[in-house]
Amino acid sequence: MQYSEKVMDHFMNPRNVGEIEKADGVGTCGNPVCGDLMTFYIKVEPRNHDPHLARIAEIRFKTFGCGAAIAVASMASEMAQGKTLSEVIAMSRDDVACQLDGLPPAKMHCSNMGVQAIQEAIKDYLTKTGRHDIASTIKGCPRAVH
Amino acid sequence: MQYSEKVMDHFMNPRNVGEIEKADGVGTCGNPVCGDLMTFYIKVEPRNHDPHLARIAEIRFKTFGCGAAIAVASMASEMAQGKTLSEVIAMSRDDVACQLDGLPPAKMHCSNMGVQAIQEAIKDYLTKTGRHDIASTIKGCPRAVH
Amino acid sequence: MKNGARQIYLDNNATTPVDPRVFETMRPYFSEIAGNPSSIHSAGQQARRAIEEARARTAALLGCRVEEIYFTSGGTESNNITIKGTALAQDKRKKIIASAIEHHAVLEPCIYLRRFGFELVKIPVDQHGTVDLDSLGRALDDNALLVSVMHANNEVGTIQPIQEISKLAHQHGALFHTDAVQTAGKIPVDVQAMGIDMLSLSGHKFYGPKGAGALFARRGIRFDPLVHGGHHERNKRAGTENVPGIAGLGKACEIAASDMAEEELRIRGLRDRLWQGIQGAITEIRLNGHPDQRLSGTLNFSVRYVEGESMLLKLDQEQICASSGSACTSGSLEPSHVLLAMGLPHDLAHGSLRFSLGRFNTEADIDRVIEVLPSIVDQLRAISPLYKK
Amino acid sequence: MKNGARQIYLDNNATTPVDPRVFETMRPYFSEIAGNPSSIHSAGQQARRAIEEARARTAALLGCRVEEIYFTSGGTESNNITIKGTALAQDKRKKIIASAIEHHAVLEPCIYLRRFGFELVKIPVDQHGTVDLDSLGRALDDNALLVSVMHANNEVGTIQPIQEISKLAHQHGALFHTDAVQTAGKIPVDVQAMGIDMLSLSGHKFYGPKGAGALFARRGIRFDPLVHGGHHERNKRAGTENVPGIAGLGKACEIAASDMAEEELRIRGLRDRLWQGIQGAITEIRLNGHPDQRLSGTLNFSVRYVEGESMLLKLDQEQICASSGSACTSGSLEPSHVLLAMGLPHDLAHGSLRFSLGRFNTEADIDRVIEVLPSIVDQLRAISPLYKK
Ligand SMILES: Cc1ncc(COP(=O)(O)O)c(C=O)c1O
Ligand SMILES: Cc1ncc(COP(=O)(O)O)c(C=O)c1O
Repeated sequence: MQYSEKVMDHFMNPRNVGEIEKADGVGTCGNPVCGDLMTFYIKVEPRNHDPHLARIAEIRFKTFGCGAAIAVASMASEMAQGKTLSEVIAMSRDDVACQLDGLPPAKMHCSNMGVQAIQEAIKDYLTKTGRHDIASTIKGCPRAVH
Repeated sequence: MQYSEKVMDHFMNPRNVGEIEKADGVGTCGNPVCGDLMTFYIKVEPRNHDPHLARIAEIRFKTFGCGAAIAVASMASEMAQGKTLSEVIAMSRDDVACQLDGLPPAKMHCSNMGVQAIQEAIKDYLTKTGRHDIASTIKGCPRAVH
Repeated sequence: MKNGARQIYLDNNATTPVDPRVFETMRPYFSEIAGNPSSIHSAGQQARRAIEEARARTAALLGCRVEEIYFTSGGTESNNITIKGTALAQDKRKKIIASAIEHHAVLEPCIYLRRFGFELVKIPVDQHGTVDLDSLGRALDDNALLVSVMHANNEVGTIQPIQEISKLAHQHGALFHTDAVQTAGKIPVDVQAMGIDMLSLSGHKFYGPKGAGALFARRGIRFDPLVHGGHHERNKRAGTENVPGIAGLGKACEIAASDMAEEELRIRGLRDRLWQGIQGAITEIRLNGHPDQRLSGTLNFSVRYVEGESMLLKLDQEQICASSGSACTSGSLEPSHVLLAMGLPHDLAHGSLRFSLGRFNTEADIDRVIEVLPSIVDQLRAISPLYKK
Repeated sequence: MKNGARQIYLDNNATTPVDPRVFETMRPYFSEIAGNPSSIHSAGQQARRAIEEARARTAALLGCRVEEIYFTSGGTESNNITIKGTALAQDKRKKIIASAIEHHAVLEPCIYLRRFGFELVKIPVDQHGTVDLDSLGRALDDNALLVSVMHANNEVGTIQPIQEISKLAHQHGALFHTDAVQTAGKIPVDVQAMGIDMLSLSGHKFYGPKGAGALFARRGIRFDPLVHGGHHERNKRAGTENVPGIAGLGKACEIAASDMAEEELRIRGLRDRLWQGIQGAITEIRLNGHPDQRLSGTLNFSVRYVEGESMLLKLDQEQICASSGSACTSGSLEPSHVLLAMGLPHDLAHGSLRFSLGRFNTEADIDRVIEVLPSIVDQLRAISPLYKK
């Protein structure tokens, strides 16, 4: 597999691995049957009661999957860390792939999954905090495993 | 082409090449259109007025053709030289191929041609000497070029 | 790359390095004895002799006649000639029977033939990857043209009961072909004793060159060429012969014939050492393939909670080359059709690892894997959401 | 063999020796960088890079995109893929048009396709071997699938007006394929400027290895694979790639691209020297092929009253390798279909000789032929019943 150096770096030394015990939101994407599974945990720092301005204070993930899946999760976690929820909701798979200096075409779905799993975690947080209105606008994971 | 050493020897140094000016018999086999042509010239030494006991006193040939054709003509001329006409009439292509330590399968027709051309020359001699009866029993060349 | 260690190559079922003796046999045919074997001059005839010598060596390995060997560009081509060639050379029988775990090089030509009115029947295998003879028996009838069952599987190494299979095929008047790409040169193959009508082999799987293979076809069997255009290989495979490749293939056959028994034992010893070491150090793994009817160099197992490609990448960082049946290694969505046919759940199929050992492996190679793999599995399990200590 | 002279190889249209630079490029891929390009580990990826580098070099030679190059086992296979692949990938157009002097590797696949309802129309050539454009125009209609005309002929070297031919083909919605096995690497080929949709080339005709070739297929053209069974070559040619062969082919392309113009001139000079020398010394000979629209390395002529194989054998005894269109050199009964199509009478076709020059020939080689050939012809004419002084 021709992975970029960035991918190999994030694969070999993934950032933000782990779980958060009392997470504000948890999101999972993928399915071991398909060979890829990612779970993200987030702690959210609220701001002015406006969920859009709230920030990701802490982020952790676990991944079962190929090199790209692990690198994508690691990179996505770094990118989301400290960002507002709106910013993260606006993130696309291409942003992650781009930050990784590209991914092989067959691996672009991993890139998607990383962003979607974090968005699932935000959705979970918004739902728990009563903001179904915003939560329902987030697409998240096509067939999320909860 | 995988020719035996014997074939190569007769090809490079063909025996009995040439023509006989006042030949007792001349026989031709083959056709330049097919890529092979042989003409044999014989001098016959009669014996007891019995053509069967007459001998080939001298034999010469000319050949247009491949290595096998030339070697076959040379070998056939050596084999016929000094033999009685009956003996030569009984010769087969396998005798010649055999004396040459074999011929590639695709070249066996050359071997045939050598024997047949000499037999044509004998036929010619017999016809000229009035022995149509024996001449007609000689198969000779399928489509002889006279 | 770490500490500049030398590469440990444990992917010999994928391809093998060319044996130096094979390379020396090939070498003169690139630039010195470079004639076209169809030419009548000495340069051509020397090349021709190299081919015919290789043919004799290949025939000797299989126990067949020299004129029953056709050289090809590899195992895939030999399989294609067999399947498309026998099918299209007749129009009586329309069914091709193959095991569910055949290589794509057998299955895909069968699938292509559908448009010409042929049917592919896949025979299931049991959990060890052994073909189910009852199913085979049921599939056979007088519409069955060809039964194609590989001698041993490339992923799990399971060796099939070829003799029984060929007997069944012949009882119904079907031809029997075996893809022996993984066995030729590694374990004995005797086309007479085993009742084989056609057989495919490939040079690069047993220390010969890539791009050279052979087809054995029993005398009298009718098949169309796949590549038309000349009198090469007795009208069955056109194109200027790959002389160095063929010479190398022949040499590989000769070496194999002489060293096979000893080599097989040595490799089996290494493989068993590897499996013991791994079993002692990693929990929740399971062997894939037949426990003993299996190629001596093949070790395939699944590691629970971890995906295959990520293990391969980490192994590669330690200069260890291996393989996996994970979908992620092939760019497809489904993991290995072989593992699935053997009944493995998807997650175990995704988590499979294959070490395939060969002529140039040493104990040190094995010990290095035993040293390195457990911590790789630990690292990946530590980040796996499926793993709970 | 005489006086142990070194071999003079003048049969470069049949095959060329591998250039030492090509061999050095190939060498590491036999035993050192011996991974399977489909493997994800470094050993595999290094091999993969070698293939992609070769693809870029091949594309550069032809002026096409890298993804339009498919590696094959040689020119014959490339021709087969083109013809059978385009025909069987559709069922609208049923006519294939080829020149009468195409290589068997084009004609035979067309003939095979008859049983699938396809028709082969052969276009005649004039006495120089140039395709008759009027006949081509008449043969073209909206049933014409493919026009296949070789860039230059292997026997006589005549170069075809490819641009005009492709234009005609396209006017009728037919695809245009050219067998460039004799020109790729020898004279410029520009698939864009020449309007070529598909093109075949072969490594061993321009100092690359035997067993490696390529197919150019313009993006978007539909064709079935010939060899099924894996994702190699973007699903168009299955089988483990012949990595050293492909690397060597790429290097041969690179060398050709840089040296072509100079080399072409040098070889032309040698060939003209040869022809002049022979014309000065042997009577009753005639040139075969186009007087100037001809490959610079090819010299084909007929020697009256003498058969070709016998000349070749005597040349071979002098360590000179050449070729002939005589039936006796092919084991068939008919002499070269190319010479007959050009209107040569049978006896002149039987008496043809081809000297094909290449990169490694020198003036000394040429002078030796001029020294030796006249006496060979004399000897054979002396024993020929057709020759009267
Ligand atoms: C014009 C032409 N086409 C095709 C071929 C076949 O190429 P290959 O020998 O690589 O199969 C040849 C040479 O044999 C040739 O001269
Ligand atoms: C069982 C089996 N069959 C066929 C093949 C294809 O052989 P090749 O790579 O020589 O085309 C392989 C290997 O790739 C194989 O393992």
